[in-house]
Amino acid sequence: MSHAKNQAERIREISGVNPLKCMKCGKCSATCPAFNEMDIKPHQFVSYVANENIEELVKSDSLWKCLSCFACVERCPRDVKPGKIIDAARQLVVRERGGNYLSADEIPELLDEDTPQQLLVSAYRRYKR
Amino acid sequence: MQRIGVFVCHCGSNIAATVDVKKVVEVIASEPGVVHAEDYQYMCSEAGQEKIAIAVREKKLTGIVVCSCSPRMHEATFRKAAERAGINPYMVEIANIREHCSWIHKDINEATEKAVILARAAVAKVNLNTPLTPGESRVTKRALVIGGGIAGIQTALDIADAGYKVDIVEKTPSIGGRMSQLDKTFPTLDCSACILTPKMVEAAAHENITIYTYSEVEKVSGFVGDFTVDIRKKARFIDADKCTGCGACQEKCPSKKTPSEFNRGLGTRTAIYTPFAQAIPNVPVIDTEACIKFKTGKCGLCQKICAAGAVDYTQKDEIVTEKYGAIVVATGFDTISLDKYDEYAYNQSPDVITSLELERVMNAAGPTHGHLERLSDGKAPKEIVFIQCVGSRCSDDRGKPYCSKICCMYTAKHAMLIRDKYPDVNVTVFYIDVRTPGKNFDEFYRRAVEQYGVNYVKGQVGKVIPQPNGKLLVQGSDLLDNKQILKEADMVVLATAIEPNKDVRKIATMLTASIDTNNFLTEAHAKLRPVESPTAGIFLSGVVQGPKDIPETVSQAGAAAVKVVGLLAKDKLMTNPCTAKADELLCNGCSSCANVCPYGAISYEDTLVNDHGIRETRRIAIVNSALCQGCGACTVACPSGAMDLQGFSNRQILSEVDAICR
Amino acid sequence: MYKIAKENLASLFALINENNELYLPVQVAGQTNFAAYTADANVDLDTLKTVKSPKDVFFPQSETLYTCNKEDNKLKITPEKLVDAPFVVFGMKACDIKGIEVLDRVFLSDPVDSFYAARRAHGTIVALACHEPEESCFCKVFGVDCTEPAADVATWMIEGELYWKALTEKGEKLTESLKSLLTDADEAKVEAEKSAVKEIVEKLPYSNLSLEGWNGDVLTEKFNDALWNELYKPCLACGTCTFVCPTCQCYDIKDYNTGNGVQRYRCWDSCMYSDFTMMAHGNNRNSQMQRFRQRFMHKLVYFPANNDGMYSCVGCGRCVDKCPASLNIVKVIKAFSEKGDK
Amino acid sequence: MSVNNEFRPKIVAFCCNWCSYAGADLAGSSRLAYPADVKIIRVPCSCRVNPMFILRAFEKGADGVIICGCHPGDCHYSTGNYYARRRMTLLFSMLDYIGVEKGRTRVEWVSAAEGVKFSDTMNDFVAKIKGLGENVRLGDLRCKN
Amino acid sequence: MQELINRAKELLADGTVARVLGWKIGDMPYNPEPAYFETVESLDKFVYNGFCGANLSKYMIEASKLEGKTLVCLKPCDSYSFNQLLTEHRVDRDKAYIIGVGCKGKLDIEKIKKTGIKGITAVSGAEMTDACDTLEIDTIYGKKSCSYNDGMLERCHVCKGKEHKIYDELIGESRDTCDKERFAEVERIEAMSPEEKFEFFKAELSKCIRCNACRNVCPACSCRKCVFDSTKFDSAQKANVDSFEEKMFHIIRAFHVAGRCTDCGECSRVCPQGIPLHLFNRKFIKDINEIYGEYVAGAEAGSRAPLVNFDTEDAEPSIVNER
Repeated sequence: MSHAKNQAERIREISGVNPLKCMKCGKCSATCPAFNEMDIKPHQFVSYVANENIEELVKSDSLWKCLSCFACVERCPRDVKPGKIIDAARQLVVRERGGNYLSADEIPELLDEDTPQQLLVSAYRRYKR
Repeated sequence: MQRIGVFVCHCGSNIAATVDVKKVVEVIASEPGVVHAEDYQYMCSEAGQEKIAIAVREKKLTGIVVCSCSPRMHEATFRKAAERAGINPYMVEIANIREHCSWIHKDINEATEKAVILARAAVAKVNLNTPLTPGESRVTKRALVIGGGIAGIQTALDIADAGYKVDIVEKTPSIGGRMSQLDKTFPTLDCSACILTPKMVEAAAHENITIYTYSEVEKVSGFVGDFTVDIRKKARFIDADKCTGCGACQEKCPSKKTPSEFNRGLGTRTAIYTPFAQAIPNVPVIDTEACIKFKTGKCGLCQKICAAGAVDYTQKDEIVTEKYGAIVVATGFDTISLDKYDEYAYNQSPDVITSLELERVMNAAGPTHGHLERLSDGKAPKEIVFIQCVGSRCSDDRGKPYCSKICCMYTAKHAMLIRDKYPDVNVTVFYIDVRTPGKNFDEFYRRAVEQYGVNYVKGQVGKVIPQPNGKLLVQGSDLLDNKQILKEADMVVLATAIEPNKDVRKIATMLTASIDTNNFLTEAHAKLRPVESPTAGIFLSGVVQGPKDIPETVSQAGAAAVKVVGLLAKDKLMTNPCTAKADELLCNGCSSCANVCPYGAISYEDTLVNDHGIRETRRIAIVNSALCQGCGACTVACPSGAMDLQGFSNRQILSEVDAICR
Repeated sequence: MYKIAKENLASLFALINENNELYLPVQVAGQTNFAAYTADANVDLDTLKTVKSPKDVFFPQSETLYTCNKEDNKLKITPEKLVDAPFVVFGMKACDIKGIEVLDRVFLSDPVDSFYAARRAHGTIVALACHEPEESCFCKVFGVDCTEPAADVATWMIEGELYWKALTEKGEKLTESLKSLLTDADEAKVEAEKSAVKEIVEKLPYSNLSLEGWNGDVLTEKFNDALWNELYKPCLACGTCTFVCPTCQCYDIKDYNTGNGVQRYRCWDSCMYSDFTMMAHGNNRNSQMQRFRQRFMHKLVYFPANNDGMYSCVGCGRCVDKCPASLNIVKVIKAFSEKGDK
Repeated sequence: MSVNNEFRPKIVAFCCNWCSYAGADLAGSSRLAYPADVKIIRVPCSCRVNPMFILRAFEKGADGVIICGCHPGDCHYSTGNYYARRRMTLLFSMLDYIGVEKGRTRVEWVSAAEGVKFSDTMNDFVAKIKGLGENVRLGDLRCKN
Repeated sequence: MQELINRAKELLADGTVARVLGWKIGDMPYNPEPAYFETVESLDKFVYNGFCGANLSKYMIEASKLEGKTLVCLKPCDSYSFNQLLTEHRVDRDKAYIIGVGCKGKLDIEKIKKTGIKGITAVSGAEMTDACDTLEIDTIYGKKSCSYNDGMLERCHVCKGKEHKIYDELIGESRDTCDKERFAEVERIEAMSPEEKFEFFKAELSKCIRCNACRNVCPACSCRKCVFDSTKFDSAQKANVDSFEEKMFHIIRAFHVAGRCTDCGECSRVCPQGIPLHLFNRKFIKDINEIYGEYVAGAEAGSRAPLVNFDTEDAEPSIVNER
């Protein structure tokens, strides 16, 4: 298995998403609050994984622009969950770099009752770079 | 023990070249039960069939085995020959020694040996055959159509024109259905009412058609050719025979605040009402939940005003019981609920409407008298956004997994009509794919773009945000430009997915018709029997079978009518005698068989049985041989072996197995 | 009297097997039943009761009677060959041997069952006295002495040695052929063993069961007793009691189509089965109560009526151990005597 | 059955009347050969095949049993082959569990148009059964002589 | 137990039920039998202890035909069987008054005897009231003991749980006895070579005497007349002969109850030859769970058994070769 294929498979595995279910409606990009900040747009995440173009994807700034608000996950009519894909791509990068970016003792001060847990988990990988 | 005659066919050289026919005759002649064996050039010929007749006469045969070509070819021929010779046609079995033997084997010894074994298996089976007689059931020459929309009306008209009585049962106070709510129809843009109303009138006036409006099917029993149906005629509180349809009652009715079902809740109606002006019958009904008389006991204005004295507050629901030979389900569709689609702000802004609501807005008889205006403030919109595929093609639980099929075309229609009538209004359509298969359909869509300048944007809308200034901010994708678009619109129209009418599952259960996970009724065969339900005598017309537009609905309605007429034209139905049958002494009444029966042919009755001296009442499976098609699924589901299939019985098949393996 | 050390039994069995087919208790998949001896058989002399009684050595669960084949256009009938070679059954208990006595009454009286008779004629029984009788045993009630089995040869297993005593001519003959492995022994140890075991027998809970009121003369009275209506109720109508019983002798005759012909065979049947003695007109016992009653009436009333008072129960207790519903002949006997007491 | 020491298996094929039996007919009229060891029993639908029939075939000496029906979704009776599919899956699994060699039983969906598939399937099945040899684990000894 | 008896007496006395279906004290310490009690006095012989393994739900088929209600004592696992019978219209819910009785694991006398304990005259520690630690056993060969858990039926080691799936009222506490992996034994066999599998089942099934105890005790085998007794199917069998019929019988029996078997373990409990018959049924349960999704027969009355159901996306039979 080629490296790209392997990585695409990893993303599919981590995210639990089948990119082939995408019908290319673009609702994810339509719904994304961080759209303008992104170089690769949410609907493209899916096709990057489908086309196994992971190298480009992980270089993308979008990885760190995504707010993990999961609006795209909520609204995707095909259950493709682009937000999960980007999250998986982040993990891929993090795993390769070998560490989290937020240390455990920093968490309490960040905690807020309304903070979705998912955001915190994502934050582990995004901040303190 | 049977007296069996075996007839081995040469089929010219087709069989004889590879199978030693004489040897087969010689070997098979000594099989138990075989009293006659001979060979002949062409068994299917006149002369060959005569040989069977002679042998039956002279050897007093009770069973026949023909070793020849496939039974799919000549089984019917030899059965008829047997019947002419005076023995039951089902005492014939075919050993297929051509397609399954001589044509595929080259070695004559091998082929001969196999032919003998196949013949033996057939002999073993015939030994256990029993004479079978196709059952006969009478056909009530009357059809029932459930649903009075265009599908039901067309089916009823076609059946009635063929000379058969047909009843339409419609749940609402008038026939007409969804089509009566539409303004214009694609791709010709003619007025819906103009083409539908004459059909409604024709149906009402047809001597062979009886229309039960404001009525529902309550109970169905029986089977193909002989259904008995209870129809509940809900009390209208109006004596239809006296009512002249003058409308005075509706004018005077003081209860005017009920949302109008016909106008999709966009306008109001009175408590005593006909849904729309051209309603058929033109007899109002009283909505007891809105009527002041019914709620408080006071009022009674309509009764006072009615010159014909037609208003009768004491009217009760009535049950009509009628017999039918065939039932057509034409219950149509509704749009799905948008409660789960918060992102489109449908429940937040009156200016976000469904396409079906837009039909009412555009219609001269609608809430805005045909003026395109915002429902919030009555202002003329300048910017309209259409969103396609709302709830269609969704694999989540908010929408439907299928394509609703009609939306692309009606959205093009709406866009075109608006641009035609209000050239200063900008129309944007967000689409995923534009699907326009159909005669003149793609041309129609292209006209919307090329001639009328409708702005089609490839991409879905993510969110509609009502603004403080009353505008709607539409946030969507333009996938071709790879941009996120923010557009301020005055109105947003949602091409909402359609789904089968809510009542259809209840009706399907009554009819024992199979239904799929999306609540569409299942066809007997997806390709070859698209207008029939697997349950005999039940037919499908219109969207109840799957999403379709008007021309398709009308074609299918006609097809269903032809199937019904084909059935009603028969005086009696010959039923396949190879049906399942339960041995009442072995049956446990456990329902396993009924669970696997695709035709709902199995029911249970408490039956008094005499089991070797023990008399008791037991729950016993009863197979309705008119419904059973003889698949045999039940025979394997039955653990006790009580259920068996005539013509392919357990013992018969086991005897074939034994003969082949010995 | 002779003896042989336990560890030499393997050689003894091998030697017997040289000239005779040998049947003895063999353990397969955790259960011990009588089976033909093979060199690698897991012989088990420690289990007191085999699951099935050894009656199937003489009266197999299933045996072919004759075979019909088609030859040309004629039917050829080949009767099954009778047993004509000597065989030995090793390890039968006193109750099992009493069971054979019951079967003899049935199969050897006129008309003689030739299949059974041939097996009886060619079989030599080497009995093994009981060492540790169990709570379900009640052979004493039927006059069986489990310490002194009445067979061709009687044996006792005492402290790792098998004591061997021929009792009949057949037994002597077999003993003669085994002399090379046997050594002389005196009877003192055997006598001690007998009286020790007899003491245990006295302590068994069923040993003093009374059969009073059960004989061939009480047919109508017992038959019509309402108690049966209660007793049968837990009965599952399975054939466990019948098939483990050393005296049940009913069989069914069936045909098997082999493809080339028909084998007519007989196999054990159970009066507990709903199709037992099913005839063209139906069944003469069509309720489970009747079937249940039949079994016990037969053992305790009908059989003694026709066989000089001999019961067709030997008190082996297999049904007591094995009935899935915990019913058994003892409970039936007790229920009737309790009723009598009231 | 063995001629010249060559093992000739006994194979029973249950074919549904509407698809597979017609597929076999097509194989015949297209002269697509497969071994004479295969004998076809016509049943209305694959759902008519009782596990008892399959065991009976093995009892009486069959070496392989194959069930052919319409492709899922194409059943003449709409749903018959779906039930057959479950029944056969479980039965085959049980046979495997008690130590019957994998491959002595098979289900194949053959349409009326698939004469080639029918013939290919039978050729392959016979070859596989020949590879497995005689069925000794499921037969009744009384039928062996 | 006294609470149960008192309640039964009450219901019998006030006419709520016409009879009580429970267990009657045996003549050995370990052989209580299923029994009907029709009078308050007769209930003095009622017993409920560790040896009351019998699943009474099947008796309700006959009891449903009687006048009036029958009070039936069901253990948690028995309640699944009752539900299944209800689904199949074999018992009448209105004719049953179900007391869900607590269960602390049921004892297997054969297993206790296999530990070498002979000549049992008394057993203490099998009552439902105590902690179920140790069985103190008096024998004619002296005092013996055996831990409760070592004496338990196989099925109790893989207990489905303490919950009654259907009842009118509950009496008595239950204990969690599950300490083994339910499918471990099936998996062990699945991992064998075909030869080993064949030898294993050959040895086990060669013991079968065709007594039909497994079938007759089985609440799923509720056929009025079994195919193997019926001449209609040409499948009647009586004896275990020549290496095939026992396989045919046990495979078909397991197949007929597949998807309907609640794994109540009665077949294995009653087999006089100690054949682990549950291994057939459990194999089907495992396959069904793995291939068609978890299904618990009898967990809910009216549910549709997997073999009278399907999914268009079901696995193909060839999956067997891939596993």
